[in-house]
Amino acid sequence: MTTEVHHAEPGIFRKYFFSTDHKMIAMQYLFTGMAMALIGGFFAYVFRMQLGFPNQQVPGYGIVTPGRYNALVTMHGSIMIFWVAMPVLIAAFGNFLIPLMVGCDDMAFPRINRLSYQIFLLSALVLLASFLVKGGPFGGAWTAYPPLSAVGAYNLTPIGATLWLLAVALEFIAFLLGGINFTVTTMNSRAPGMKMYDIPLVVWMIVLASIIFMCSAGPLIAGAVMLLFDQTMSTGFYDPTRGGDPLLWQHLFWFFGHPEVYVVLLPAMGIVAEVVAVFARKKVFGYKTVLYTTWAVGFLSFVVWAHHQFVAGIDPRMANIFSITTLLISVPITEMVFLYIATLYGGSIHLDTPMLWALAFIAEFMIGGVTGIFLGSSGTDIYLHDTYFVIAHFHYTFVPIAIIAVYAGITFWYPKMFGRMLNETLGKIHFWGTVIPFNVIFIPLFITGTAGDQRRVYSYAQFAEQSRPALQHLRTTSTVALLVMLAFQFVFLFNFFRSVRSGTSAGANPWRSTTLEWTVPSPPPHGNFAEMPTVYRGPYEYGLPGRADDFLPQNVPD
Amino acid sequence: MSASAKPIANTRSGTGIPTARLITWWVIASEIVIFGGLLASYIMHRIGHPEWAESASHTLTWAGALNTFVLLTSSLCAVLAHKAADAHDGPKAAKLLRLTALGGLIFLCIKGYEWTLDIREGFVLSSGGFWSFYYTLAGLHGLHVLAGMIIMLIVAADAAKNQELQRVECIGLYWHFVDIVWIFLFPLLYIAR
Amino acid sequence: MLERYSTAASTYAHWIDYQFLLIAVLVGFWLIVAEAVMFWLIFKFRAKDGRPTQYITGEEKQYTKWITIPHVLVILCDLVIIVPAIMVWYNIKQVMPAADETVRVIAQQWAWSFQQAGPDGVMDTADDVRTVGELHVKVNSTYHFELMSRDVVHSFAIPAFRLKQDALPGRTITGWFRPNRVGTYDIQCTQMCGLGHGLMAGRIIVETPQAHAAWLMHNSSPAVAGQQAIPALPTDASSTMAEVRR
Amino acid sequence: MTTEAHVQHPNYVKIWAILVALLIVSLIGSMSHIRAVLLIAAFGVAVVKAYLVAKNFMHVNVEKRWVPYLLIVCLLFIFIFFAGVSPDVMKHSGLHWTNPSADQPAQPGAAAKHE
Repeated sequence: MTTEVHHAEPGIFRKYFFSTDHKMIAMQYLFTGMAMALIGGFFAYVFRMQLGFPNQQVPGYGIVTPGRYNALVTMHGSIMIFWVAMPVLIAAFGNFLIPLMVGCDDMAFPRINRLSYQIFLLSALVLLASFLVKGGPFGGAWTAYPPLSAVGAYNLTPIGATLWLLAVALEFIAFLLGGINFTVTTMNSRAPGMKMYDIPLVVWMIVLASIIFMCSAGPLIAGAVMLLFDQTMSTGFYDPTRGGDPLLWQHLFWFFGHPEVYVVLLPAMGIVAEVVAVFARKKVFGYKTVLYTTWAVGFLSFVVWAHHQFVAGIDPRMANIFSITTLLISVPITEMVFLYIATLYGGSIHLDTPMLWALAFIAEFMIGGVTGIFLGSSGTDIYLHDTYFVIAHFHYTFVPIAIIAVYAGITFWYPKMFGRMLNETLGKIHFWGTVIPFNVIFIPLFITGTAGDQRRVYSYAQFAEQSRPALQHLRTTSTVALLVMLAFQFVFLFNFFRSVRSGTSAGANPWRSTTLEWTVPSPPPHGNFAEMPTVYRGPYEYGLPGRADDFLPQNVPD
Repeated sequence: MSASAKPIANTRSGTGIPTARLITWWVIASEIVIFGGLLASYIMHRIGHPEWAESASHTLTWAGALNTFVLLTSSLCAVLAHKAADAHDGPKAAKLLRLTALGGLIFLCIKGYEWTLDIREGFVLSSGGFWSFYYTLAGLHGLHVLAGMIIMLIVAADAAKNQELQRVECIGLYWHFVDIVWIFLFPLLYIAR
Repeated sequence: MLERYSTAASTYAHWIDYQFLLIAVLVGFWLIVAEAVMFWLIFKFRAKDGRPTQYITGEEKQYTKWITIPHVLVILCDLVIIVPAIMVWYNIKQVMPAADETVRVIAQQWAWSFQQAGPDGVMDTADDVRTVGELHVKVNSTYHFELMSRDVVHSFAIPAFRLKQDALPGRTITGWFRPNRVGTYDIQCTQMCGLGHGLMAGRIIVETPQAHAAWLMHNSSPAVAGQQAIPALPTDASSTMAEVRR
Repeated sequence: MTTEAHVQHPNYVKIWAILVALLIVSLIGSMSHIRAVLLIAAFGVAVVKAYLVAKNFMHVNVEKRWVPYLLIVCLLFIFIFFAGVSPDVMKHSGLHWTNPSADQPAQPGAAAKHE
């Protein structure tokens, strides 16, 4: 029997570093992700300071030279996507939630699960190592277009470029292993009685995200091998003078890069669905429709990639096709957001911190969504491509995804993770201190973008039109707002670590929720369930008419 | 390793497919896109560069053909091992798996010999587009053969003790996939002119 | 709308500005509606004692129509957006109006160099005018540009013209613009191209035909052309480079 | 948990023999100098061989329906990729762009400038 092997209490080292328990691995991913987020946030601070207050000593860093600036923006992008959004949204929440929510004791393949984290940790270390090598870290933007990324003579960071590529490749392998494990667990290891449409949305979305990642990352892994050979073995895969083609990498990259957006979006959408349902005490409006739209988004995300390349030298006729598919993908996404808003109708909404985050996600993500239309329609993209408008747009999608939804998830499942409640007051302070400055950071950037500020430029001194004082004021505003936002994150960290010890004890089901993870003690023991649950109904049975209690857990017989 | 350490999650089968085989299918699916991406890149370059046919004519077709034969035969051993495993005859399955691994070894030896000849003629990874793809594709495939052999020997060791017999089929599936990849690499790299 | 933030100095700048305005109006409307509905619902259905939540699965007709109808309208707006979007793209990137002049644009780390026909009006002759970081063009005449790159991917962008096109090594990409406003405007590189990406600035000077003719005359004499032979880096950039590398 | 024989095992040696025969066919075909014959011998035969291996050795025919569909969808994505990329990479000129360097003979020496 399973519990037998777990009884022997392992030593600290085995317990915290070589555990195969999905909850421990989830914590490892979560804390690694948070650590990387601090690094990525620090980089944002440094280069925003350079943009807000050009060519001055940045406290805690020093002068930002062009080379360092390029490295900072490159690393900020890579870290925030690959080492923060992915590990926290997919790996941390996936590992913690999937076995608990589908009602089994662990992942189907715990040792593969542990391996995936260890490879991920290695990838993070390889990336950080590139800060110590000669020439410094890679500075060719997170898209790493060759020949710049392929030829040391061009990027001047030959070792850093190779390390960056290795780190990304390792990270992909880690998430392939993890994602396949999630998929198999959800497909095969569900509690008896849990049918396809009884699976909570967040599990659905994490699994679909893993599958999308699996299908889109493959070609880029192949492309990474080719780029690695270009860098180290002087092959010519991307060298136009030797039968190669630099555009091939751009296609390989964006064929992965666009689905990647949905890889991180879907788990966030799932988290928000759970939180909204619980705090509106409402069934998610049109559970099945949400799923169908998700599948549609998943498939369409594979046919839009070249809208990142409208002016990149692709044949202009292709742009029309990709412009249409891009507008097409806005259809299911709109539907999904509408359904989330409709879920609020007829509920009784409790504005606890998790709910605030979830609602903020919807409100802010809509802005990110509609600004995407400007870039998806090829005509206007000619002007807006690679300007700060793009930056503002995708931060209005990625910050809600990787910051706001993650906070919704953490504040919501924190009681389950650590058995104690977070402090509500501090939580609300942190919420307003994050969401308001976030808008003040990026709304000015929409304007500088429409005014023609191009990306990845360390100083606009060279550009007469861009160095107008009016624009510089906007940049400074944005920088100051960033400082405020970063400052408020320490409120969260304080709240987080203080409550682990001194928070009020949570009990099994503090939010009076229906899904299976709330039927076990907090934090859940090894093997999760004392006896394995059976599922009798869907995940969102709130406000059932004619019942004393306003919620009916999945595992309670009628 | 012992079966008792398995979580309940591993023993359930919501889809009717055992977890081991299910994960194998997903691994194969993810491999399809990896090889697919590389092959697609190669094919579109190859069609765009008819002059690569000249380089292609230097490849040793007989070696490729021999390797195809070796892999097909090893695939036969793998599937016979699966049959034996279904009959709960662990030792026989193990013997056949070791034969399969031997096939992989022969494949790699032939490839090594072939590459030595190529390199002697001065065709290396960096001597032109075709050769870059030639070595990259065959190399990636060779790595899969190597990995398959190692896993296969581990599985065989268990199977000999009549343990984890379900793994025999899974490693077989993977091996057949590697075989299929080669079935396409052979005409693409050796025959097409 | 865009013109409030960035001057429009080419014929197709206005097409893009109108497209931008159209999208802004449509999506702006829907954004406001959606946000308003959401916040109204949050307020209307805030938790009150003694008010039970309604049990709605989201499959009932009378509720789903409130999703379906606006959603159909959104799709219509998508169509209203996509058609002109493609027309604008088509007219800028696919159609090529006949050229009055041709200019060759060569990108390299980290400078723009330009080659245009001298007074004889023929490219690749002794009197061609080669300039670095500065492109002189005639107002109200259609220019074709041949864009190429010496090393890495660059992007040739003139915000005032609403012009942007990546330069790929190995490829020659042709495009066009028709300046309709005298003045001096920025040329940017908008594709990360290495250490000096932030310094890869150029200027485009739109002049009256007379001024342009005079400029051509003055610069096409071989001596001057010799002086202006392309240096590895523009001086301002190279000096900064040196200080950066230190 | 063993895989209780979920398949009727066909005569594998026979299938193997067919595969080897097909291999020989493709080799003979490869001698031909008619391009069409060559390509059919090369790729037509390869497809048949792959089908035989998948059907008889991997038993996709008796596997759950969605498994072959999953594999086909993965292939479909690759075809989408090919369709989207080949207009730029496979062709060396298009609307308002040319790729002259791709048509020139490759310069092996070009590696030198990379060092």
